[in-house]
Amino acid sequence: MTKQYKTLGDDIWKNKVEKINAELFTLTYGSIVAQLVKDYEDFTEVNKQLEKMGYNIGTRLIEDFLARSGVGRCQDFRETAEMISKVGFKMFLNMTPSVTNISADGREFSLVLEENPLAECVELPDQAVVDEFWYSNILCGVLRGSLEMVQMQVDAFFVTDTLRGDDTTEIRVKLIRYLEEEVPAGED
Amino acid sequence: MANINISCIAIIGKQNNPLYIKNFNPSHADLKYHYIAHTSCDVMEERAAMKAQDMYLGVLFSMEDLSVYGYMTNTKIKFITVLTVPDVIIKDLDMKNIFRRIHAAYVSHASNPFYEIDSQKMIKSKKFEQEIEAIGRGRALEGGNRNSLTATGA
Amino acid sequence: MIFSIYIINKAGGLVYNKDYSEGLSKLTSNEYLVLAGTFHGVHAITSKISPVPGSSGIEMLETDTFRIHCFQTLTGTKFLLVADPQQPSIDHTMKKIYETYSDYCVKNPFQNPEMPIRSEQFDVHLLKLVKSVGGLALSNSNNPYIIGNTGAGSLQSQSAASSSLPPTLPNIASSGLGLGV
Amino acid sequence: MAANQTPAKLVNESIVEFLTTEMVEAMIRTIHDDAFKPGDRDLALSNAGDGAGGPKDYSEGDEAMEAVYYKLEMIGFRVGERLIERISKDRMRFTDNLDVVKFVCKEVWMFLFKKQIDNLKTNHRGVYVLQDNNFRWFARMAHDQSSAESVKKVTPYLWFPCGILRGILSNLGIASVVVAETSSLPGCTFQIKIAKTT
Repeated sequence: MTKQYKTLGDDIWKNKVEKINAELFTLTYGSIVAQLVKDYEDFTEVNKQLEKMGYNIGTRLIEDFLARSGVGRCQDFRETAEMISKVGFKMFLNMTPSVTNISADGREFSLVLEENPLAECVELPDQAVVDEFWYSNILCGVLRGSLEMVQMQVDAFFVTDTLRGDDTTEIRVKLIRYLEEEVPAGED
Repeated sequence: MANINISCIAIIGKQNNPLYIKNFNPSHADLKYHYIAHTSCDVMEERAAMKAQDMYLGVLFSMEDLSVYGYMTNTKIKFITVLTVPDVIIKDLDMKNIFRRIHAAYVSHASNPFYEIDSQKMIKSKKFEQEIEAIGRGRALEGGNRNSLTATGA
Repeated sequence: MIFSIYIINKAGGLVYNKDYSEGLSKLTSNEYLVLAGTFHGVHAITSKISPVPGSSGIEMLETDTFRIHCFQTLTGTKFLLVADPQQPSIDHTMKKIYETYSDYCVKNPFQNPEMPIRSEQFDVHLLKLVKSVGGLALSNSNNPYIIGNTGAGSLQSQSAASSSLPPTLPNIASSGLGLGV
Repeated sequence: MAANQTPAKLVNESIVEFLTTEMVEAMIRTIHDDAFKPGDRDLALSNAGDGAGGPKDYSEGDEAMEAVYYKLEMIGFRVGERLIERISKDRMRFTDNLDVVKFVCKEVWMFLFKKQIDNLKTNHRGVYVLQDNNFRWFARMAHDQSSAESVKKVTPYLWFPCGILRGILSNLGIASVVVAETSSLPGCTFQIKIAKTT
């Protein structure tokens, strides 16, 4: 399964995606974060705003993901994890975070980002480290927004970030529930 | 092949404000390098205005046992490297490579969204410090490790 | 031949319809809405009468002269394609419609989700897609149905002007950057 | 030219589109949030007052949109400052303002929009008009060719690139005012007014 997703992700990245220099993306994101920090003067609030932006992006991005990948519904949440890492991240950011720490019931997993195009060249101010600021928090919002559109309510949050001096950058994703009532009737 | 002994690396901002000065040679006082950096600014402006399509401006001047080299970016940031004059000739190519590395370190630093480019504040960054440290010490300590550094610019 | 494309939102509301063939009987706008709503309902119910649980809804309706194909995305949007029974590679066409929808509706910042789609770009690219799969009966006609509400001339010229991105770049040094005033 | 042989890292252009779209919407949201913070507003207004930089075709006098303009322009400005630092790194020194503007038309536009500016005009007294006949960020935006309403809707999306241009020039030591105008979509023009050096 993993292998098959990897092939699919690679294929989409190679053949179906209009690409652009990552620096523009990195600099734009950085500048947005700087502006929000200036506007709200409160890192907790900026965390929230970034998550919200991500959520809004996620609700749109999922359509791009589905249209380009042509994939169907995942059998379970483990499969969802693989799909996010090998196809989703690959197709948009050209990277594949590793899926780790899958809980016994299969309803939680971690994505460990070996690289992070959002955070290139970033050094956090000391206050941001103290205030539990998660620079790349937009990613959590994107995950929440896009999964909600395919009827999965999740909680996604950073647990570590190399920007904060941790050894790894890890996002934890927890399935709260399948939104059964919203699954479109008569699906394949 | 000469050992290049870097005594000091200095970064000077657009308004000739010091952004960063690192002394690698404790036999000279910091103050001296501040003086050198300050003096260099005018020389660099002149050079850049005169010739200079190239960012590398060569030897700016020498004093006592020190030679001062300069480099100015398109964005008017000035880099100064002060060398303890060795017995042998310093190649421009080697100096250019040192400056390119400083330049790369500066560009990464300036890309940090939390660094205010126009603030004229001194640079405070662990990452930047480490990179400058590596450039300064690397050259001074490992004279034999030259090839890896000269190869990139060719 | 492709006769029409309809798009139905999650709630069963018709958000887009376009005809691509001459001589189709026009329905009133209310009839279009009823058609969409009815299909939406029947699609949902059919999946329930299936002898095997977890069946899909209707994927195709067939008549003597045409078929209605339905593709439902995981997010709940339905694309309906009214086509000649001979029209080949419907699956591929559906996929392309979804991509076009994603590019010109979802990525259009002025398009509210679940609301009627109004975008010339979408019209133009969908038309191009229909042409490219050989779905258009008359390729260069001034077919009033193709044009929809906008003027024929404007749409055709628009189509030519914005036809994707030119692969080659003009040589600015020699011609493009004419300096002067 | 490229001294660093490492190939440029790439991402899917879609995410840049999603991000810039959401950025505009998010900044409009922040206005509601800080309506009670007068400090920001004063800044926004004073900035808009000090030149032709304010929203042109947008409902003039709309304070809220002035503030959005200020924010988006600043975001662009910071991007521009950093962008030029990066892409002028291995380039020869610029000889004059025209040299810089040409660089913007070719390299910078290529970097941002994967095409070059279609036409550049100047009065030789510090005003440069950059015309893009098919502005890439308009490609997905629904618009009727020149209805006033479409122009009004797309205008906030031009404030960010205006800021980028001003940031680039500023970091090269050139003070300027940059405004964008669009009369016939999907084209648009950017006008750079370079302040006289004293």
